[in-house]
Amino acid sequence: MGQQVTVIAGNTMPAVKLQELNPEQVAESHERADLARRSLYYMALMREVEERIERRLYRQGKVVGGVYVGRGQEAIPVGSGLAARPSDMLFPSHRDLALYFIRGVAPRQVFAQYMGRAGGLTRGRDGNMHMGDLDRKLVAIISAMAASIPVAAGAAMAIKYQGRDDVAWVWFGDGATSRGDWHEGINLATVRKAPLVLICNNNQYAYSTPLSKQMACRNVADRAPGYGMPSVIVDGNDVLAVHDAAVKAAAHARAGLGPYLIECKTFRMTGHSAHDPADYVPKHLFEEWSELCPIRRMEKRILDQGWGSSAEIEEIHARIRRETDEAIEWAQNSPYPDASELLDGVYGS
Amino acid sequence: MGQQVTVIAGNTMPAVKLQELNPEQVAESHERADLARRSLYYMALMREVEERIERRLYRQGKVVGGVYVGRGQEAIPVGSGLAARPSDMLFPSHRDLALYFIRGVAPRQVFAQYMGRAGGLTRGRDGNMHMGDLDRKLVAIISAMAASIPVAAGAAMAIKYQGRDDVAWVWFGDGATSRGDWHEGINLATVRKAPLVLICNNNQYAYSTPLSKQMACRNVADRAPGYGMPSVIVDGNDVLAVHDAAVKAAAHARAGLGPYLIECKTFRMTGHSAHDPADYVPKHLFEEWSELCPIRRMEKRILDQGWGSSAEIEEIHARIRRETDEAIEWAQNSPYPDASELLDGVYGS
Amino acid sequence: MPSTYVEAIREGIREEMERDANVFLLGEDIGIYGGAFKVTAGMLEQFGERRVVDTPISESAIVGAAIGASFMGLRPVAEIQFADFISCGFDQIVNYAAKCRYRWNAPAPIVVRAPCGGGIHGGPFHSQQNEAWFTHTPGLKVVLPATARDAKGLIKSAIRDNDPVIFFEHKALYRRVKDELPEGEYTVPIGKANVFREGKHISVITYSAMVHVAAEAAGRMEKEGVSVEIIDLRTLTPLDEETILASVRKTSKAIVLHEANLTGGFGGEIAARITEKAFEDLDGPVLRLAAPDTPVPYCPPLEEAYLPNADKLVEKLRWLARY
Amino acid sequence: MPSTYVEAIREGIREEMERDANVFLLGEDIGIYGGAFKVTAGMLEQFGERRVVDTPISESAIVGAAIGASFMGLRPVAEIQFADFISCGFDQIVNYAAKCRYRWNAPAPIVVRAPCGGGIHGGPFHSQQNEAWFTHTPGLKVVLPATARDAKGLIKSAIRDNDPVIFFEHKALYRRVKDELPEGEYTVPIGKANVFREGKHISVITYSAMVHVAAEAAGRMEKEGVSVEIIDLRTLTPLDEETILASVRKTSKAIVLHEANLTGGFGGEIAARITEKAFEDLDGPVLRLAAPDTPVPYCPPLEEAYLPNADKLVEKLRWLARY
Ligand SMILES: Cc1ncc(C[n+]2csc(CCOP(=O)(O)OP(=O)(O)O)c2C)c(N)n1
Ligand SMILES: Cc1ncc(C[n+]2csc(CCOP(=O)(O)OP(=O)(O)O)c2C)c(N)n1
Ligand SMILES: [Mg+2]
Ligand SMILES: [Mg+2]
Repeated sequence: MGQQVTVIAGNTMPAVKLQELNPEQVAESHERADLARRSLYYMALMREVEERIERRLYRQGKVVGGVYVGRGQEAIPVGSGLAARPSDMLFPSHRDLALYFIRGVAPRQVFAQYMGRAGGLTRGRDGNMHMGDLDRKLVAIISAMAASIPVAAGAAMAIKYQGRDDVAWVWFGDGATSRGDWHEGINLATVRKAPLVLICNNNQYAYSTPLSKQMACRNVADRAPGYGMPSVIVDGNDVLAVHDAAVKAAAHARAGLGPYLIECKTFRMTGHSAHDPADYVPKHLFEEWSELCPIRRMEKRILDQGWGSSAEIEEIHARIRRETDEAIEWAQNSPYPDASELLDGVYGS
Repeated sequence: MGQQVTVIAGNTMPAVKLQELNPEQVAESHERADLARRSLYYMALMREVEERIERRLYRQGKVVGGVYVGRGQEAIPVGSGLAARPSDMLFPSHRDLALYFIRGVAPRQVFAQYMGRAGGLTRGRDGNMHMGDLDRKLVAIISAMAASIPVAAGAAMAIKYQGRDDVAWVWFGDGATSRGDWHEGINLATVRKAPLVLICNNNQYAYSTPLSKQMACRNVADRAPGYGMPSVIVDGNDVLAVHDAAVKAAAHARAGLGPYLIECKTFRMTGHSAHDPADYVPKHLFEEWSELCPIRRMEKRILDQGWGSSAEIEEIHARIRRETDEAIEWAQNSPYPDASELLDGVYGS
Repeated sequence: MPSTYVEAIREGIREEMERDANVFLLGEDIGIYGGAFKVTAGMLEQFGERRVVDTPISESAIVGAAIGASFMGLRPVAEIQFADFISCGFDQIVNYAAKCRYRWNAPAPIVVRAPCGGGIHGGPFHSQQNEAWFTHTPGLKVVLPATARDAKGLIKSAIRDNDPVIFFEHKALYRRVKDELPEGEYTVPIGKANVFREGKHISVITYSAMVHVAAEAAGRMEKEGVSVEIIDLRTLTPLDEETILASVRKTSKAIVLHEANLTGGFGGEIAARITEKAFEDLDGPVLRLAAPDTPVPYCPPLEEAYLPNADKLVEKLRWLARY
Repeated sequence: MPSTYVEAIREGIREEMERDANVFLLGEDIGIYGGAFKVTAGMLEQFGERRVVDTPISESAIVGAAIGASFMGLRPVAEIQFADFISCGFDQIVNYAAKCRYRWNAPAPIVVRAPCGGGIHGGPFHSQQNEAWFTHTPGLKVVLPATARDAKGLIKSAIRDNDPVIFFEHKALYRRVKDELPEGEYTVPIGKANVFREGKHISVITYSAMVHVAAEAAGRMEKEGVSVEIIDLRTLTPLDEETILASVRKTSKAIVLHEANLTGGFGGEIAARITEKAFEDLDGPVLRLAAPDTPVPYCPPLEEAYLPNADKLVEKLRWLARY
């Protein structure tokens, strides 16, 4: 029945010992090396862009509203995003910035978005991670947690309706799992056997609320059998582990077998948003998890496996810094939209 | 952890072979005999009252609105209702009429309710099973399926707040499990370890929708582990089996161990409501399940076990017919509420 | 042969499904059962399970899935079994569907059909007329046909519309009103009111089932020498202010009539607009007739007392005529 | 020392919790974090986990559980983290809480607190002013304090009230407005408007943050010789019609002002009532000033263009003064 919960990398809750993947999953192919370097690039780009937003632009008062970053969680959008096809439909959540870069959104558009400029993806109408682009098959979240899940279920149903073998991917946090929409959307998708891949970033907090106050089960994946769907628990700070799980999940969905849940164990290495000092998080958790930084782990692995040199890695970071500098420059020069646009586009006709 | 799904009476979906309970559960005590006779009385009373409503009053045009009955499912409210304490809070669903009788509501109030009379529990303001009485700790449903579950969760939280060892009981159908409220309410109750007993009447249809279009898991109970709560699957047409499961569930909740789910496998021996001929249900299912009529099974058991004689059983039915005749008479003489009451009681002050 | 309101809607949906392979239906019990009110009867047989999707009891997922499918180029028509349950899918409608075009230029061309209204002894949860929640939400179009002819023409327009349309079908009209439908293809535009009856002395601005109440009252007033004009709004948002104001400028007196309860109902919006924009033309206060501010009661004497009807309207018309 | 609006609410809640052991709080992040806006800061420390309950992200369950607890004799005060998410618990509010007293005489004395309003660059989902959905629902009381003094007095009344109260706290006021609070115990009654400023020529009827916009505009108009009276409604349902009508009868001109978008907003209700009941007293049309019919935009120039402000009000006041 495929309803078993497969645990790839141990149970990481609340604090974890992570193990490396098994050897065949890290076969040293050229493809693998390439994937590794691309993963590193996107993770580091996400980190850098978010650092600039949260620790510079926000503190300089240049960001219009709130800031939510995915520090420490970059492996999740990157590993899964690189497993998606361009024709797949993506429904990111608010800590999945890398998905936008993978889909070709430029960092400058993101900076402009945060600063409310006309050059942002929502042209100043909405803020921060509330951005989408239908041409790139990137769907903007609304604030209400888990609201994307029924919508993604509908996209997956449409894919099936159209007889294509694409997949709809939806990302969400541990807290989002408590919402009615989470349940309704997954239930509908599983009943319809729609090609939906569900990716939970279980970062063990929802704002100030720890998992123990969010759910009475041990793992989000424990819910999968209740929907007759398979699931996997994966080390969310290991980008290749996430990637491999995502490839498997997508293959399942594309084969017409219905939804598949991936639970990525990770940790939010920041406050809920830029204004939150996260005093409620025991310090040792930050320390333990900082050892598991997905970027540093990937770098080490690249070196260990001979997938790249220190110089190549340094060049990746240097390139990102250049790109980011330019992007901020561009975004700061992007004008605000004109007030005369206020009334446009509420309706199409 | 108590998260195992215990199956008491086999998997009854879609069509089942039911086995008798094990011998110790049917120990021939006086108590047991008494329970059996009371169960028969309430099941037969529910059957009779609903027969009158659906097959006579409704067809005579005397019922104001729709009619939903629990024909064939009487063992569920009766078995569980007799396991509840008077100080427990009950949240019946729309096929659980017997709970009202167990709590002392008179059949005449129910007839008056269906006929929209002042003598009904809602004084003509709401119809059919939308009735409650706080003094009797009976809470009225609203129409939206599963809306009672968060409310019952809150009642259970209040019981805990008040330091009492009562239980809140909530009943619902298989279709209701698809609603967001079902999920949110159960999740909250389990996180709070609130004394809540959840009773699903899995009658395998929701209006015209069969289970296969409602959920992708095999049993409603398969969802319990996802909430870290124990569950049991029980032959819903065996009133003593339901009762025993309910006693166990309530003990769990009263002991401070949190919610407990009972899935009662049963079948809706009628259309969704009185106007629905249920053409969409394969005929053979009605035939198979009519063999499992909970009332006839209880009668046979009473005779087999020597818990009562045919004459005693006949007297139960005769008494019910008398009570029912009188009740209808009374209800028909109950006036409609006066139109001048229309505006009363929207607010308390 | 005249078609009933329910037949007209069914015909409209069927024609659109035949015309456009992207149109599909989803909702509870709409397949083999044909829907609680049989609006979709026969659709499963004609279009198959792929295009007629029975869903679990999940209003939020129904609306959400419709939105998601619309992003993929489909044209979903979702049925909410009773308008009363639309509150279970509320967030998806008012926050997701209504705002995605404005926020990031992502149209959500969905239709949410919802059987609404009282007069069928449905009680508090099967009788609601709750359009006012949606008329306050920019980005939604809110349509409530009163006649079979309009019902067909408007459901077709709704399906073709590029914005989310909340389509309220009045349950009491399904089998009570009939029209000879035009031969062949026709649509009725969203956003255009209809002068249902011309008159000279008082304008009654209304919509949905109350159009017929207004017609009855107008007939009675005619005998008293008072000529009543009836504006059937058909669409509440976007509102056809022009037709309303033109009528009121002509008659100089207006009553707004709706079945929903008074306070916070859409009648306030209409009355306010008339007063603001036709103040100089008014020869009397703009009156409103609506249900009182209570839930919809169940039993006949209470429900009758609750619902606006011709008697109550005649009373207001007389008062205003004398003003 | 003056108290801010947020302190005043906190004080009010604290006093009620000290007074009545049945009062408890539930919501997301209200415990150790003290709530997204720190309204409940210190409550966990003072009252413990039993009475300050952090919930999962489940607005429907938060409201539902509050109702259930209220049936048991408790007095739940639920926090919805932003009013924008109240739509996720909509059915429990409008169908369960609002109707249970009427239907079967089961009061649901809950308070649902919701931080609302714009002006904080929150964008479409952290700025909504969505009271109008609830004012249309009989059985709910809808309260929106504008001052610290009222905020404290009204939250206390809300907690003591025997009906469900939706209590909208304006986020932009939390730390911007202050009052010297009365010594000792006091409450402010639900259902009573306040003449915030007396005036002779034009009545501005408003509530929540817009009261302060009105005050600014009134100050400016004074210099132009126009005396503006400001009615702060404080409660929308039940509405204090008397105070509104008394003011309009005195001034003979009225503007209704609210932050929510215009169409279907509560302003229509007020304008309609004035026109119907004080028609003869009016020397000009009742105007409305409200946000335009769009979602609340994010960036400063758009949000400024969106929100009603003193400039826009002054313009309308001048026009009406000249009328
Ligand atoms: C329905 C709803 N309620 C409340 C909020 C406020 N809120 C924003 S993010 C958040 C926590 C989300 O936690 P989780 O889903 O675990 O995602 P994370 O931020 O940890 O990635 C909350 C409560 C919201 N956005 N939506
Ligand atoms: C939210 C909601 N949507 C739709 C309905 C209409 N409806 C009433 S009963 C019902 C089927 C319920 O099925 P189930 O929960 O299995 O209970 P059963 O009637 O089988 O006992 C439906 C769809 C409803 N009452 N509430
Ligand atoms: Mg989280
Ligand atoms: Mg069922």
